[in-house]
Formats: sequence, C-alpha cells, structure tokens
Amino acid sequence: MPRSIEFRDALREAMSEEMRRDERVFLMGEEVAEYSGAYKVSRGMLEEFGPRRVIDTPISEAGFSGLGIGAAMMGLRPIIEFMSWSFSLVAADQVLNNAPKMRYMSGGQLGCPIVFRGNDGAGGQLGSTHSWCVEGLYANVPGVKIAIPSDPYDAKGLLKTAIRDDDPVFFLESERLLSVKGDVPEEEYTIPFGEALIRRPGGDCTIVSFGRPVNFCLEAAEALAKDGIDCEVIDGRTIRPLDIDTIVKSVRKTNCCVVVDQSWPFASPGAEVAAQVHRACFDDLDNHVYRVHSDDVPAPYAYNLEQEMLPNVRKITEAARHATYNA
Amino acid sequence: MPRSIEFRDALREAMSEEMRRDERVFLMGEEVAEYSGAYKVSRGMLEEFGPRRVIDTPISEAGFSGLGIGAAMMGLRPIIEFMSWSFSLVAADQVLNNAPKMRYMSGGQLGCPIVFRGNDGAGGQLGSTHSWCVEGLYANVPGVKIAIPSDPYDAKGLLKTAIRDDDPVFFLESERLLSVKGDVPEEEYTIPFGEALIRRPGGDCTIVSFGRPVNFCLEAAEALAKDGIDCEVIDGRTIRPLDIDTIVKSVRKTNCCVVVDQSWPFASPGAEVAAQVHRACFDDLDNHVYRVHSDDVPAPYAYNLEQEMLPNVRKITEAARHATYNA
Amino acid sequence: MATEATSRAGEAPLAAQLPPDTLRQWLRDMLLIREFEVRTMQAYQNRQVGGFCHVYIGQEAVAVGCTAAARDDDPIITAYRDHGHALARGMDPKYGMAELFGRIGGCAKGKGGSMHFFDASRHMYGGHGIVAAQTPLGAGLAFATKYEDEVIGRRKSDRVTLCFFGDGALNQGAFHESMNLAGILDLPVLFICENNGYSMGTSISRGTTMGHEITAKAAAYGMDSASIDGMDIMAVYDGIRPMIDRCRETSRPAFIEMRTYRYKGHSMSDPRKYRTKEEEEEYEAKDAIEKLVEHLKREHGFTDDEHTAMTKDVKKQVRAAMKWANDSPVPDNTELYTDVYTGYWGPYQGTSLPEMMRE
Amino acid sequence: MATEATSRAGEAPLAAQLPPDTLRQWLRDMLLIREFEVRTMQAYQNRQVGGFCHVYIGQEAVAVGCTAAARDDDPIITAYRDHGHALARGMDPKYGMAELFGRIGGCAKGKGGSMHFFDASRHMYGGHGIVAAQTPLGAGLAFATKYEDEVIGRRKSDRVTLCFFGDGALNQGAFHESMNLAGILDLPVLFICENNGYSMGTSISRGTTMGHEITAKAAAYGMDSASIDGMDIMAVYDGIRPMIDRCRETSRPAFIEMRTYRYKGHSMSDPRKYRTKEEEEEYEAKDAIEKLVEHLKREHGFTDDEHTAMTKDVKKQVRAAMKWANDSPVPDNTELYTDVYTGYWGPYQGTSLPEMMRE
Ligand SMILES: Cc1ncc(C[n+]2csc(CCOP(=O)(O)OP(=O)(O)O)c2C)c(N)n1
Ligand SMILES: Cc1ncc(C[n+]2csc(CCOP(=O)(O)OP(=O)(O)O)c2C)c(N)n1
Ligand SMILES: [Mg+2]
Ligand SMILES: [Mg+2]
Repeated sequence: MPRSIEFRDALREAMSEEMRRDERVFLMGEEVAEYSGAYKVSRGMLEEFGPRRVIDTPISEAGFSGLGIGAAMMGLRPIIEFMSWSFSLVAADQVLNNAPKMRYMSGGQLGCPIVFRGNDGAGGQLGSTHSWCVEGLYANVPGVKIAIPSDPYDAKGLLKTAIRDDDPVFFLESERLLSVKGDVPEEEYTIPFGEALIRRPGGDCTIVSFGRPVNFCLEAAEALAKDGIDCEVIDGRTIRPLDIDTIVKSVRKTNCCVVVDQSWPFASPGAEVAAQVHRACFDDLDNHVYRVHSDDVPAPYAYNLEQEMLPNVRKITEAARHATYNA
Repeated sequence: MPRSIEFRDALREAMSEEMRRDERVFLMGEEVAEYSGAYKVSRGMLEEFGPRRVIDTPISEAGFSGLGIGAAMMGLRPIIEFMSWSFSLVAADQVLNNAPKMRYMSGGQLGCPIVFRGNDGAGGQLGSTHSWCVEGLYANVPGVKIAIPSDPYDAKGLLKTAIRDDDPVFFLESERLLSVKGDVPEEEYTIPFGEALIRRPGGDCTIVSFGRPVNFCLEAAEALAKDGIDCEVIDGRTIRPLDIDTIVKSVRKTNCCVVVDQSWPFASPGAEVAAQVHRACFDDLDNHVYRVHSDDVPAPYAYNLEQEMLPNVRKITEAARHATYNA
Repeated sequence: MATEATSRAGEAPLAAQLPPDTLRQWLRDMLLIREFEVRTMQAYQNRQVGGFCHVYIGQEAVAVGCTAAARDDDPIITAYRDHGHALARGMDPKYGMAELFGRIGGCAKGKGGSMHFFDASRHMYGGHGIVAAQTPLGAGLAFATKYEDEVIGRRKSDRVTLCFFGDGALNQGAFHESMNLAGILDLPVLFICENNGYSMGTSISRGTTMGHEITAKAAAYGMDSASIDGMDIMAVYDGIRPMIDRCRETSRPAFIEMRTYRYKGHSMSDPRKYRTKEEEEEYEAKDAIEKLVEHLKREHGFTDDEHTAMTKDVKKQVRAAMKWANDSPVPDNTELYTDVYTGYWGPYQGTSLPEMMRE
Repeated sequence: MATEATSRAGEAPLAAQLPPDTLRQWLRDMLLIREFEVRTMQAYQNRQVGGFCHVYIGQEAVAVGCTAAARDDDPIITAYRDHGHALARGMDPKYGMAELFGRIGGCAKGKGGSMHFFDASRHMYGGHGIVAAQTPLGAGLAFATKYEDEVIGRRKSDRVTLCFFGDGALNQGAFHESMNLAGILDLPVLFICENNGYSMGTSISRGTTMGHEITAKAAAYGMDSASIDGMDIMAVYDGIRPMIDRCRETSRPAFIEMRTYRYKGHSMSDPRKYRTKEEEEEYEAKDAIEKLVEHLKREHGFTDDEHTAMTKDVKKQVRAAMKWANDSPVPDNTELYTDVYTGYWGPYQGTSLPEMMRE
C-alpha cells in the first residue's frame, strides 16, 4: 500500500538506500552532517553512516566540488550537496570543466560518476543572488546529465538513477517542493533518464515543463479543462537527455505546444524545446510554440514582484489559450 | 582614405582612444601591461598610460573581476581583460551575480559600467578547457549586454560603444581573428548595440550568425551563389540586445533561415534565434529554421576533430541547401 | 605582527578621551540597531518580512565602533548580515524596514531585501548575499578611491575602505584572492572579519584551519593584523582607529579580527542545536551595550532616567519606521523591468534612484 | 615550521645511500624528459604539434625526484606543464608524442593534447589546463585513498597523493580552499609548488605577496612545509622523502616549495623579455642533470662512455617514439562522439580505453 512522504524524505531515502547498497557512495556538503542539512534533507544520515560518509565542509564550493570530482576519478561515487545551486557559481569551473570533460580529456581513461544536488530556482523571496535556475546556464554543456524532479516519487526514483549513473549528474531540486508530500512506494524503484512522463493526457494542447513548474501546468490544465481546452501535460524529468520523441508525438496529436521553463527565456532549455519542436513538427503545428519563463530580469525580493516574475498559472493559462486560438 | 589594420590593433585603438577621452577608463588583467598582453592586444598601452591605468594582475580572475566591479560601483569604467573567456569560469559568480545585478539589487543606487573582454571560442587546438563559447552560458542572464564582433571595423566600433555603455558588457573576441586585417577609418566612430548588419544581401535564404562564424557564412554564401542560391548573411553584432527585427524582416523576404552559432547547440543563442524566428515568421517560413553549431561534445585537441567540430563552411552550406530544398 | 587590543575600558584611552556626547551617540546607535533587529524578528514571525533574514544582535559594537573610527566618506561594504552597518552609517530605519517589508519605499525599492541594504549617499556599498563575494568588491572600492586620488587627481581624499565579512568567508577563494590583490596593489582597505565563532552551524574550529588564530591568514599575505574584542565598543574604537589612520597614510591594507558573537540563530530558522545555552548566556553577560551604559554611568554621570529616555526614544523611532514602512506601497509590477539596464530598450524601463536618495 | 633542505649532495644522505643503479635510472629519466621536450619543441616548430605547449626543461629533477621518493601507487596530479610527470611515472614516450601529434595512439586518443597527459594505470591523474583547478582534485584523490582505507576497508594502502602546481596557482582561490579542506579533513596529500619564479611573464614578486617566502602560505593553514632546492635531485629526494613518510603515517597534509627554473619560454610563443639572459645562464649553470652526472662520476665511477651511451639510447627511444607517433593515424571523426558519456544515447557512442591501456 502506498505511503505519502515529503519530497525531502524521498531524497533522503534515495541517498540512504544507495549508500547501503554501495559503500563507494558518500554525501558531502555544507551543514549536511551535524546540522542534518540546511533543509533537513539529510536528517539522521550522520547517525546511520557516520562522519566518514556524511561529511560537513567549510564554505568552499570550488574546493569540495573539486574534491568530489577527484574522488570520483578514483572510482568513488560522491553526492555533493550545494545548499543552493546558486552557490555553484563559485564552483563553475570545477562543475563545468572538470566533471563533464574528464572522460573526454583523458581519452576514456577516467570517468566521473558524481552527483551534484541542491535547491535550484526561486525559493521564497531570496532575491537575485539566491534564486538561480542553473539549467538556464548549465544545460548548454555536453558531458553532464540534468535531472529535475517535480514530485517526491520522481525525486526518489531519479536520484537513485543519478547515483548509479557513471556520468556526472546535476540534480536540481526545489526548496519550494521540499515539504510537498506524495505517494512513494516502499518497494525499490528507479526512473530511467531521458524518458518524459505524460502527467495528464489531453488532445488539444501539449504543455511541456520541467521540475516545479510542472505543478503549475497541471493547475492550469485543470482550469483550462473547465473551458473545454484539454491539455496534455508532459513532465520532461530530465533536461539532458531530453526526451524530444515523447514531446513530438504529443504535438503531432495536439498540433500546438506551450513550453514552460522556470529559467530566464534567452538561450534557455525552453528555447531549445521550442526550436526542436518547430523543427520536428513543422508541418504539424497550427500555431507557433508559446513559451512561458521567469521574466527576463534579476529575481526581486518583494513578494508581489517575485510571484509576478515566476512562470505562474496565469501566464501558462494565457499561453495555452493563445496557442489554441482561444484567446 | 581607409586603412587596413589587424583586429588586435582595432581593439587597442578603441581602448586607447577611450582612455584618452575619459580618465575613468582603465585596463586591468593578466599580462596586459609589461607583457603587452598575451596576444599583444595592449602593446604600447603601458608606455602611454602608465602603470596606474594599465595594470597587471596575478592569476586571480574572481579577485580582479570583482575588483573591477567594485571600482565600477564607484563610477570608474574598468576594462577587465580575460586572457581567455574560458578562464572567466573561475570568476562566474562575480561576472554573473555582481556585475549584472548591482543596479537591480541596489534599487537603482549603483550602476556597473564595466567591460569584460577577451578571447572566446575555439583557438587553435586548445582543447576543451580553453575553447569555451561563453555566450552559450552567459547569454541567458539579464543585466548584461553581449557584443561579438566579426571583423576589425566592428571590433573597434563595438568596443568603443561598450566602454561608453553604462551597463556591464561582455565583449567576446576571437583569438583566430586577432591577426585578420580589415578597413578601419582614421575617423572616430562607434557602432550602436542591438543593430544587426546585413553583410551580404540576398533573396533566397537568410543566414544569421555572430562573431567569427560570420566569416564562414560569407564563404558559404559565395559557394552557394555559384549554384544560384542567393543568401542574405546577417551579422548580429550583439547577442544582447538581439536585433530580431532585422532578422525577421529578412526571413519574411527569403522565407527560410539558417542560424550559425559557434556555441554548443543545446539552450544556446542559436536556439533562441530559431525559436524567435519561428514565432515571428510562423506564416512566412517555407521550412523550419536550420541550426549550425559546434558539435555537442567537449572541444577536442586533434586538428581534424576540432575542424570537424566547428560550425564550418561545409556544414553551413549543407544547412542552406536543406533550408532552401536544394539538398 | 598581530597586535592585541584588550577590553578593559581603562585600556581604551582614545575612546576614553572622546566627548561624552560621542559615547552617548554610540550607545544610541547600538540601541537603535538592537531595537530594529528585535522588531525585525517580530515582523518576520508575523510574515511581514520574507526571504532570508539575518539579524545583527550581539555584534552592534563592531559596526558602530568601526564606522565611528572611520570618516563618513570612507566606503564600507559587508555581507548579508547588513542591517547594523547601514544603520550605523546613518540610514533612516524607515528605509531599511520598508526594504524588509518589500515596499517601494525601501532603500532598494523592495528589490534587494534583508541581504541587500545599500546607501550610496552614505558610502555604504551594500549588503551582499554570496559569502566572501563582497571582498573583491571591497578591494575595488579601495582601488577606486586610490585611483581618484592618483589618476583623476581630485584633491587627495585618502579614503579608507572598510570591508566586513564573517568568519565563514575565510574559507572562500575570493577572500584569499582579494587579500593578495590588496597586498600586491597596495590598496587602502581594511579586511574586517566579524568572527562570531560560527558559520551557520559550523563552529570556526570545524571549518577553518588555524581557526584559533585567524590573524595567521593575514601573515600569509604579509599583512598587518590585529585581534580585537568586538564585544567592547571602546576596545573596537581604540583597536581599529590607529589602523585606519595608518592605512590612510600608507595606503597599505590590513586584516582585523573582531571577536564577537551573534546572540540569535544564523537566520530566522535556526534551532541553534550546535551550541549550548550556557555559551550563549556567557556572551550575553558580556553585552556591549550594557558595558557602554556602565561606562557612561561610571565616567560621565549617565543616569537611569537618561537611559530610559534614550531607550524610549529609540523604540519610538523604530515604531515610526515600521508604520512608515507599512504605509509604503508594494512596488508596482512595472518595477520588475526598471533598474535592470540604465537605458530603455525592449521591455526595460530605465533606472531611477530610490525615494531615500530623492529626499 | 618550514624546514630547509639544502643542495650540497653531501647533505643528501638518504639519496647518497641509494644503490648507484637507482641514481643512474634517475639520470636516464631526466635525460629522457629533456630529450622528449627538445624534440617536442622541434615538432612544434614543424607544426606537428599544435595548441598550447609548455615544456618542462630545467625542472626535470622535481618530477623525477618526487616520484622516486613516492610509491608507484601514490596518485600524482599536476597542471598543464605535465610531460615530465607522465614520463617520470613511466609512460612510454610514444604515447605522449602521439598525443602531441593529435593521433589516436595518444595517451588521451589525441583529444587532450599537451596539457592533458593522463596515465591512470600508473596513477597519473592528469595534466590540467586551468591554473590551480587540479588542486581540489588532488585533495579528492587523497580523500579517496583514505576513504578506501577507512570505509571500504581494503587492506590499508596508506597512499599519499602528490599534487603539483606552479607558483602562479598560489594566487587562485581554488588552491586556498584545497589547502584548508586538506587540513580540516586530514587528507594525505602533499601540495608541491614548482616555483620556477614566473607565471608567464609575471615574476612571483609581482604577483604573489610573501613571494620571497611562500611557505608562509602553509602556515596560514597550520600546515608543515619545506623549501627545497629543485635543481638538485638528491636534495629533492632527501627533502621530500621524510615528508612523504610522515604523511603516510599521520595522514596530515603538507606544503612543499620546490625552487626551480624553466629554461625555455612559458609556452612556444614567449620572447622572455621579462628576464635577463644572465639570469637564464645562471640557472642553466646549476643544471640538475649536470649535477647528477658529476655526482655519479665522482661517487660511482660513472664514465663518459656510459654517459654517451645513455644519451644515445635516450635519443634512440625518443626518435622511435616520434616515428611511432607519426605512424599512428589521426582519430576518426566518429571519435568526436566517444568518451563524452559512458553509455550510448543520441549521437554518443560510449567510451573505451586508449591503446596505451589496452596493451
Ligand atoms: C558561496 C556561498 N555558499 C553558501 C552560502 C550559504 N550561507 C549563507 S550565510 C552562511 C554562513 C556564513 O557564516 P559567516 O561567514 O561566519 O557569517 P555570519 O553568518 O556568522 O555572520 C552560509 C553557508 C552563501 N550565501 N554563499
Ligand atoms: C584560471 C586560469 N587563468 C589563466 C590561465 C592562463 N595561464 C596558463 S599558464 C599561466 C601561468 C601559470 O604560471 P605557473 O602557475 O607559475 O606555472 P608555470 O607555467 O610556471 O609552470 C597562465 C596565466 C589559465 N590557464 N587558467
Ligand atoms: Mg560567523
Ligand atoms: Mg611558474
């Protein structure tokens, strides 16, 4: 029978199960051990696995990211927690140059099986330095895989897959989702990368999203359904690899498409999906792809401004109406 | 009468003229003074302006980028040279969090009139850590402007505009172009941001590009012309602001479009242009937008692999043939 | 090279010589900061304040003492625990409170929040959210004042920059690059580490090598340094004043440890399991405000009535600030697109100064 | 805490006690590196080698002496001036030369080039192009060996990691974060600074505070340190051997300055205007290879004929390596899409070991 647990619990279960399964796996980051994580994701893990496998670090993102990469070069399987992905900017060289390219630069000699994880995207009024959607920057880089779950079930299944993956994985969580509950089976499961999930079937309009905004899309779809606009909501689950086939199949059926991406619009994953859909569905689309993003401005602190900036339900609904000529 | 000078000379003239014009302008970076720049761009500037305005730094990109930003907050107008934009990754937090957001975070109190400049994109067989096209990462970020000249004339005119601009500008040069010569008038001139240039008029196919690959596009256009395919080559000149109007106007005429962007394909400026063109020209396009990028792999060292990876003339020509149904 | 300034008032001759009214003003400034922070915490509980909010309670003597020892036009910059520095520099609390409330009347129009208090007209170059990210900026402020003196050749201002940061910043590369650059370029900047013993839940000994003697970090850059009792404003003044003067003369950077303590949690959501109640009480017993009150009473006949009156006055001022902040409207949604770029293009609507600077 | 190991052979008792054949092997290794680099420079002039290319001529004693003092399974990692370290670890020069030629037979299949020599089977974890970026990796290698000992509980290997970097890396934040992390986590790593006096055209005194005494950097992290004459392989061995042993025992990190000199330019395109011919000659007069030859002659009856024979033999080996490299084909264009990801998906074609490791 299904249990309902929080997103943060799902993350912890994934890490703990994989650490029991494979002693090469360890967790390192700021406040992950004695403080149980700034967001209590790793609560209890220090007690179970001890200080050699659950390791507190100083505020040295470049240092401990690189340390994790070095350990991965020797075959360990580090989980490096960024308290926020926003702080990964001080470690950008390590996460973008060393992790994703080690195998290539060494001509296949050394891999880098590492998971970087932490909060991504807007928290609650954290302002512009603390609200980065790093997929807008990092998705451009070959050699990484990027997973971005939208609910506890996916959080657990995708994180287990990430930890077992032999390549570097950027795992993007949302602080806003950590306390959200969802059904997660007791039984072991993993979720393959590169397989999008149709969260809501529908015939009139395809809505594609990743991570937290998937939930906004489902809300919008319900509202639109009341007006007889039946949307198919696709949760990409991973940005790299991108499951374009599932998206294209849906658009060939609905003939219109809205992409909802929480990152800034310019040169974003949303732009990529739009471009690829136009390429693959040139003869199928009744309208151009509509894109919903965070506004193209630094994240503001004020509550009303932040809410307005995010890819919210109102924007998604409007986009779907336009895409389906119901505006 | 026009003079022909090297790209590097054009850069130097722009900096020197602006430093004569405005004493708040200074140049700082690794080896810029006594060594005259790793690529001799600043040759003679130490002699003219002295060590207080042409300043060598240690290998501390995060440090001297932030130093420049702090100086800009006080109203100076720093030119910060990255020997290569690839090295800006260790300064990513400074250039992406502090420079572009200072005005916003301070509620309009403090600006950040700074220019970061240096080599961007593939040099000659420099391998994956030294061949970054940072526009693929940084173009996503609001608050910055990005200029990327394709010849000496633009290098000078755009750099002068960048130095006079009151907002942070990322100025992307190409090591491969530094020794290329071109006509540059003696007379003072600047080139406004956000105004693309039609480098070659044509009626059959619009080819849009930025920076060094613009030259490949012109080559390809000549080859295609021989086969009766008349391409219009547009040099974007700046990526932020993007002059989409000039591009759209051209596509409305040619009804097909190829975007050539040296960065990796996924979530790139090229993806953005493609998405915007599809949106604006949905009813005008006879074919989907074709995209030419560097291959989606880390930059290899081997000469043949690097040449194959780049958005070369062959790829552009093929793309234009397909876009115009001449394949 | 590290010098030691101790905490007994008798050994703070410089501060002791200052006119009593100056010390009274210090007391009022510290009381104002504490009251501001107490009400900030309440407002946060009432959800009038959002985001990350870090209060300065316990560390007041550092900001007030340092700015008192500096000139009003000496640039200062700090991290996200910045309310105290802005108030010490004389920002009207109403603009700070409005910023916390996310209102257009805030010092940053409600766009920056708690971590981004700025007051350019008072040479306060912000609050900055990324640990140590302000340290290169601090070096840059110092570079600029020196450049103005030497290149632009205005009348020599010889300004000294005070760059504040927490002990956690000692572990960030940016701090080290800044120290080295300041040393190589002879920048007139004082790097002031507010060592409150913890970065979030990590005691300095768990995160920082030589945490018991952080002036060793300065020695690595050939920099003069001092360790000062930050729980005694007179010791702060006496300790830092000569270093500011020397820096103004020589334009050489220096490093200063201010030994202090934050009485409250790291942010509003911190159970403080990582330290004992006893430890907290021990420090609260050394409270800097109390210490100064006693000194004023002992040396300058400061009376209980005066103390009560001052406290009342401060409470009144902060209450008024909260009212003002509450009456300030939230930013219009069009503010999303202002202050992004200087000019007007596409959706961007130029930039303007906040109300605070338009007075 | 900084200890001083001097350069007079008489004061290198450990090295002096080693069997003569060991010292001869050192000589051959140094000769091999120098010959490899001389031919590399020629090949670069002939455009057989591209990209950035940094030769190790003058610094041979450091890589050879350090690896000789370490165990073969002690991990090593360095920056982009990496040919010497790979060869010192026993990589067949033909794989290195093929890498420089951009051929599939290269140690990295021609994908990495001069700055990215790797030999995982010999525990050489690369050549890294970004200044100081390998220092956190070095800490990670040490973390891994310790983790394997303590957590995975294989037979204790007590491996010590040697992390090499140039003096320019002292100015990068990543280096400082690595030093602090190694100290806090007790990692068995030696940070070895090959101080050749210059980072590109910048003499250490122009770029690094305390450049005259960089062991001060170690003191900031409470780390043991030593300054060693890197132009004397016996001093290198005697200086580092006890530190390696101590590190193996205590698992405590340490910092070592190797005072050395690069005879050639920073890279292939460097006019060296920033230093005098005299300075270069002064150092070339202290040449480490010459010094060892003299020692072998003086102490172990090494003859001119033996010397000539050894030199001939080395030249022959390198000539053969160049021939082999030249015969190795360029990578097929399909190699663009291998070694990006481990598995097969989209255009990606999995990964495989280079020929060097398939022998
Ligand atoms: C680069 C970076 N990493 C992590 C954080 C999250 N964070 C915010 S404050 C803090 C602790 C800083 O402690 P300290 O520097 O001692 O300042 P204090 O809070 O004690 O004033 C951390 C880890 C951050 N803001 N920036
Ligand atoms: C972060 C970074 N900035 C700049 C460069 C360019 N660069 C390559 S080598 C070098 C000088 C390094 O000198 P040093 O560390 O002393 O090593 P050496 O060349 O003397 O062996 C510079 C500036 C780089 N590779 N990485
Ligand atoms: Mg602290
Ligand atoms: Mg050097």
